[in-house]
Amino acid sequence: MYVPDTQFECDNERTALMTNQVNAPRKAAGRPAAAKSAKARAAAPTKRAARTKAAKRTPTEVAALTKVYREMLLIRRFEERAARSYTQALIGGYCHLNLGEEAAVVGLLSALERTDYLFTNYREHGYAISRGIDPNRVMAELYGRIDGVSKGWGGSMHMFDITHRLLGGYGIVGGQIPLATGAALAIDYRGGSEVVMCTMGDGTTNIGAFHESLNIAALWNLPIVYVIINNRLGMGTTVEKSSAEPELFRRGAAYRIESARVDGLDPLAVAEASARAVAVARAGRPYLLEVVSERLRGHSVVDPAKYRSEAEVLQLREHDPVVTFGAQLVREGVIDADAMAAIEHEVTARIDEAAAFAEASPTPDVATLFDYNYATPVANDSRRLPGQPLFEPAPLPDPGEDQ
Amino acid sequence: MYVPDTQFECDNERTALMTNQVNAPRKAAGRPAAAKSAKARAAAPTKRAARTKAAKRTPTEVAALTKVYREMLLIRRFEERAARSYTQALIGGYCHLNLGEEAAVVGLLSALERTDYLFTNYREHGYAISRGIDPNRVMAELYGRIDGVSKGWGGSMHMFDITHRLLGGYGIVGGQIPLATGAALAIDYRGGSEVVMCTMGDGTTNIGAFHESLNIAALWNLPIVYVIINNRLGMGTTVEKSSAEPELFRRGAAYRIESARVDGLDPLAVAEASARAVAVARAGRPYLLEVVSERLRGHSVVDPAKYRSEAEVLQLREHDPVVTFGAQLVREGVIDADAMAAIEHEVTARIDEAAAFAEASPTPDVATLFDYNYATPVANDSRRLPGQPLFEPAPLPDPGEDQ
Amino acid sequence: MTTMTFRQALQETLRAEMLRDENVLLLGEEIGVFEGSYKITAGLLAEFGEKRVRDTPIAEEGFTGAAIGAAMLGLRPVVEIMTINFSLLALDQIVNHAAKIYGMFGGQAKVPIVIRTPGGGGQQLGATHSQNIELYYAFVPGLKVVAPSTPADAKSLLIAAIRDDDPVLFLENLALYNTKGDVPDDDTPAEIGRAAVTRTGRDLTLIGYSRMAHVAAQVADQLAASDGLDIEVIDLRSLRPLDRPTIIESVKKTHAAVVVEDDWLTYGIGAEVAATISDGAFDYLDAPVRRVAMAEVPLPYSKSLETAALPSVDDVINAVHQTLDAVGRRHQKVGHD
Amino acid sequence: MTTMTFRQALQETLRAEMLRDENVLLLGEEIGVFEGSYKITAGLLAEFGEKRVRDTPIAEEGFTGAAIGAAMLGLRPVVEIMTINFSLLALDQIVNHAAKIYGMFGGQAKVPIVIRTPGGGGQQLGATHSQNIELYYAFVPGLKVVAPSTPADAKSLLIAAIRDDDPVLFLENLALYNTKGDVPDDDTPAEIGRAAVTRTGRDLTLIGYSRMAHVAAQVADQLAASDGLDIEVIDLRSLRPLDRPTIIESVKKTHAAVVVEDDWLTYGIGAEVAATISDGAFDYLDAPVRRVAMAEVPLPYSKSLETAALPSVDDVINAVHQTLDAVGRRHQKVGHD
Ligand SMILES: Cc1ncc(C[n+]2csc(CCOP(=O)(O)OP(=O)(O)O)c2C)c(N)n1
Ligand SMILES: Cc1ncc(C[n+]2csc(CCOP(=O)(O)OP(=O)(O)O)c2C)c(N)n1
Ligand SMILES: [Mg+2]
Ligand SMILES: [Mg+2]
Repeated sequence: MYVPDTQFECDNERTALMTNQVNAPRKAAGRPAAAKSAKARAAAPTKRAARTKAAKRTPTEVAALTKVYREMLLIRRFEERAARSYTQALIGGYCHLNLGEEAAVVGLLSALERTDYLFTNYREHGYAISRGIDPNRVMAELYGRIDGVSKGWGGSMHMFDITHRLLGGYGIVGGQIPLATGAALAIDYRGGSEVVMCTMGDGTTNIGAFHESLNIAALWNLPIVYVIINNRLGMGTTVEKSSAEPELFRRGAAYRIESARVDGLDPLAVAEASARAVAVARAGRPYLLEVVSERLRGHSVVDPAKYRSEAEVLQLREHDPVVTFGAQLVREGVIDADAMAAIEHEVTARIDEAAAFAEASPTPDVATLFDYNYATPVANDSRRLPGQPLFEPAPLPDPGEDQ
Repeated sequence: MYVPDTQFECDNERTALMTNQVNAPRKAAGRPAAAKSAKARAAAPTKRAARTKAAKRTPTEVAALTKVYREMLLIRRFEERAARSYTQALIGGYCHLNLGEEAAVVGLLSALERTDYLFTNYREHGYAISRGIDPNRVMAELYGRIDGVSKGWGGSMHMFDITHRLLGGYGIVGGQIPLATGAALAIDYRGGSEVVMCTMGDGTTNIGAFHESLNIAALWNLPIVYVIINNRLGMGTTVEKSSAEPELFRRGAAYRIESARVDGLDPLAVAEASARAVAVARAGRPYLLEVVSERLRGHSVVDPAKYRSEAEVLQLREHDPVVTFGAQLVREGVIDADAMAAIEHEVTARIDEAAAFAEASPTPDVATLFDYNYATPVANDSRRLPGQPLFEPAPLPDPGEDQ
Repeated sequence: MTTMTFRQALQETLRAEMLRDENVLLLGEEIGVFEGSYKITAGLLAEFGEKRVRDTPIAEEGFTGAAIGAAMLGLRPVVEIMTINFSLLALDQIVNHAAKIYGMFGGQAKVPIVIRTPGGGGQQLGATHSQNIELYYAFVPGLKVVAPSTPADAKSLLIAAIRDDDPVLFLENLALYNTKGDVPDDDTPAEIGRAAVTRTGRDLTLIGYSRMAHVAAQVADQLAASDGLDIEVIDLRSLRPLDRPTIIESVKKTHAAVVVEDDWLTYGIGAEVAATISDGAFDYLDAPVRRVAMAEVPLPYSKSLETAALPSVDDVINAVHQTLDAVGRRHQKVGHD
Repeated sequence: MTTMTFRQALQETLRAEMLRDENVLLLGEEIGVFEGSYKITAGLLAEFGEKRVRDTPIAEEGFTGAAIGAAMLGLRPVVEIMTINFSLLALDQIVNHAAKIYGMFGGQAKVPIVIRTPGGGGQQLGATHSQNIELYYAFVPGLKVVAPSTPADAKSLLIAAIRDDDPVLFLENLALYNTKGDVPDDDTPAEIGRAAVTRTGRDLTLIGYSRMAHVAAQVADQLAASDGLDIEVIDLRSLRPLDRPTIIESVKKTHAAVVVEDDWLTYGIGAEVAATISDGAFDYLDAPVRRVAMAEVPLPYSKSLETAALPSVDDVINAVHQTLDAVGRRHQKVGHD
């Protein structure tokens, strides 16, 4: 999402994120002693207080807020449609959804310029859409069609769009982190002013690539924002069971990287935290931002998430960022019920169009199988289908000849 | 080294090591703001003040202190001899020495019981000796002979002795860390009271295995002491150039692992810090101990270390732990000049014996090449020398037969 | 004998071995609370508790290495690496450590670890999740690599692997988990290092392993029905050691061979099999050994491309026909028979 | 032409390419202040500064991955991985990422990275430091793998690799750095994917690469002198793509082949070469293709064992003799000639 110059109005509560300043003594109060056993959210900033005074919004503000909501809803409906198409076997492979992370996605990307770069993990449909890529092409990728962002080669986990500077979409946990770090190195090498944003899940902070990359970025002062989407689960494993320091943003300290944690259910809080992180990166220092978020469904479409307690599942409803933010906008008088309905209608139509587009898009031709073997053509490249022999059967040699 | 029950007398200064208590607010004063650019040693505890009052030592104390010195000297002379044998081509491969780390080695191992386990990197001759392995067998390993600790299969980088519970000697940077963590898991699994000590260099803290392992050990409360021998160099790279948090012990915080830094030139300070670390591990929690040390020569025997400034090299003389500790003992009246000479003489003889033993030990017979293919014999195992064909040439079949 | 799925055979064998030997423990991502990404470990956390069924952080190198270290102290860890693609992250621990420790230290410490991991392809998982890279393990002295294709072999080879004192890479396959077969009730271990002749025949030897052993069997059945061909099928079962004698004996009888693999052709597992045959049965072979393998591309997500890139039953049938044609032409020319 | 060592050829080529194209930068452990573990990058930090010659932390996965990411944005990083043994730690980034990015994303981003790394064996470095695992790269579509054996090829292939838009694994060898040869003064890149016939002959084709290309050449010379044999020698130079036509053409002429490799025999590089020959030159081959390779053990430190485990000139000579004997016996029997 590219937010216009307008700044969101800023409530004080929203800025109450937890930060970890580098070289500043850590406030003991900032870290609840019981955090290791308690839910990670316990350490999250308090929710914004309900807006009481009915301050008048400018039309620009209204437009910006509406845009945020619309974009969140677009991701929501897109993902729901993807889930449906998946169960209809129109989509194959694994399919990981951003349901529950809409505020995080939209808030994060609001701080990026068009020229900045984005690397994500395999849970990236929402990022692709929020980055401005046509939902038709995102859906077509899920359907494995030639109009897909990755031309049908990548699928759900591997979306890429060079013009929108979404540099993937990576299926290997943590694989994107060194790559993103390298992109930041390239920017720094050329003296560019772009930044890189690299998102990952909470479970991903325990893999070696995280450690190696953050250390390198800090040593070399690279312009990169590492974002942890802490949805408190890696598949079925809680953050407390996978990270010995479950307040993940604190891990920045091991590299003297400035870091903060923000409530990922509030798109405006995320937008602000993201803007701050991006500013640090643009000034040439890495930043680690933890966004405490929700995963409303299973790990992927096929996961019934039986390991979640009923109480937990019930609680999820309260933590639905789309519903919460929509209700807030209505309550605060930013959008009225009619406008909400209109957005709903428009978004649903947009998603229907995307699905129709995807279904109409041709499947890749087998003749194109070897089109991307190499960027620089090379002698003796293998372009053989499984049925083809290595050597075409030749006429037998004359036994007398040359033996 | 197995120190008898006697405790060393404890100067106050010696306990002034820098610690990082878990869940305790970090003292801002403990961390110099300029540390990133300054030499890492700047953050090390001050040296012990010279002992002024001539307190009378008990004979047991004198014996213990003498044993420490003797052991440090034994390592020193062993390594010097190894260097000489290497230049005489009696030793092959790479040869990394503990010169400058004698106090660290002896101090660290003093806290271990015979039943505890030790994992190290490739710079482990001194550890093998201090662990109580016959120097003859350590030297024989360097010479690649059958009486070597690893029967000539491992060489300088891969020493192993199951009876002394030295579980290697590993040449891949960081490779020992997950293994040691697993050994601690096995102890915990069986409810044993042993602990594991795992040493590594400063440069090694930047590799993924360090991160993954410490996280696992902390999550599972494993009885392990991770030791960083911070000699301020990984080959030619300074700790400041390789670690974004050059106060390496602080990295424990990313896993809520208790940690400390100690002056590695003082064997008694190290012994005490090691005892404390081992106690924590024995109580079932991992510990991270950083020992600030010196590397008196090049990275390995063949490295002239041209990248070191003259001033730096000059300064090294003051940081020679063997000389310093020996002088201290003389100054404090623990050992007199005659006794020093006697120790020198005895140690030199011991090393001469080791070299003679190694040279006399037979080289492994080629017939033993396949002796360690598998622990459980298996059908169709390959036991073929490079010159042997896969199939012995068979008589040609009769063309008429079965065709 | 009981009929069960490949998944059940694995699950029940893990359970039985855990009951038999308390040194057996399981480690891996999502094997406990989640019951395994592919549900192989379903119910085991509930039965054995967290001590013996350990959910690990996402840290393939860390937890695989930890399992190796635990094995050095006498435990018998069975590690699940969720798919073989992720095992690249643990390769240093497996190849530079597990495979070396016994020999490099002069036989002082054994490493009785089993690493279970499925390969795949054909599930539309895209290039990073569809590789068959068992070659990386089969190549390494010090490791043993087994690749069962039936529930019965899954059981007997898993028993053998767990009781073996060496590191064993136990190759599974996503597409086999739901396949069914008869499984003996007793717990006799299979012999690692032995291939199985799963169908005898005289016309040609068809060689596969894991999922491709099924493709081979299917082709043999189909060609018997359609063309009256009598094809011998070998299921390699063990990739390291490779059972050369069984392969050679078969080809000495049939004089022709086709190898089916779903890894990439060049330098794939089939290269060794073909080289072995061409060497050991040189004078018996009437046509070149044909390999049917995956097209040499990162496997695309799109179904049409993915299908085209993977070896199919039809591809193998064609290869068999072409090989027998070549035999025929050669016999005509040389005038044998 | 200038005579120089392999090391010099590499150093001068790196320097020249850095001067030519400012997108070329070097990354690796100890390549700057230390001037390279094997001194390949000597002087380059002093000349080009820290921006272009980057000492990295010990983090093979991190810095290799970073180089790949930088390449995606158009830089042309040349990474040094100190020895190929440590490259296992970066394998996920190379195989699951560098090799996939171009294809998996439908050709949207190129990855013009070069990974230089030496193999070895014979330096008494022990099992963890003596592996020849180029197979791990040669097997992977999306990568290119070159393995020069002479200073001239080192230069022309390094130029080609740096200017190529795909990820190239550039295999060096510890034992070759001090070898000397004539190097052309111009900067013509070699063609990746082409083997070289470095000696023509009619009696047998001897095939090697990297260090083993030298062993092959030495054997050919020696056998010419001692037995008057006329051996053709092929230096593969490129392991991926593999130049099958050149190999086949040669064997069609010589009717016999021996492959020399210093990786392990089973599933090694030679397996593909042997399988290729046995297939493509089936009707021309008068004896099985013989492979001379490393014994299948973790390479021991001790000199006596290490020497025994590595292929020697004498091993190759014996293999050639035995192969020609087999040809002779077969000719006698079948009555050709
Ligand atoms: C290296 C690797 N190991 C394991 C997996 C399988 N896997 C896919 S997603 C996932 C969980 C990741 O959790 P988290 O980082 O919290 O991200 P989330 O899915 O919650 O967005 C795992 C284990 C993988 N893809 N790559
Ligand atoms: C994975 C890996 N990368 C690189 C190397 C080469 N190497 C050997 S020692 C070393 C430096 C290690 O430095 P440090 O951890 O500080 O230990 P020290 O040598 O100072 O004791 C390097 C880079 C290796 N052996 N393994
Ligand atoms: Mg998560
Ligand atoms: Mg060091």
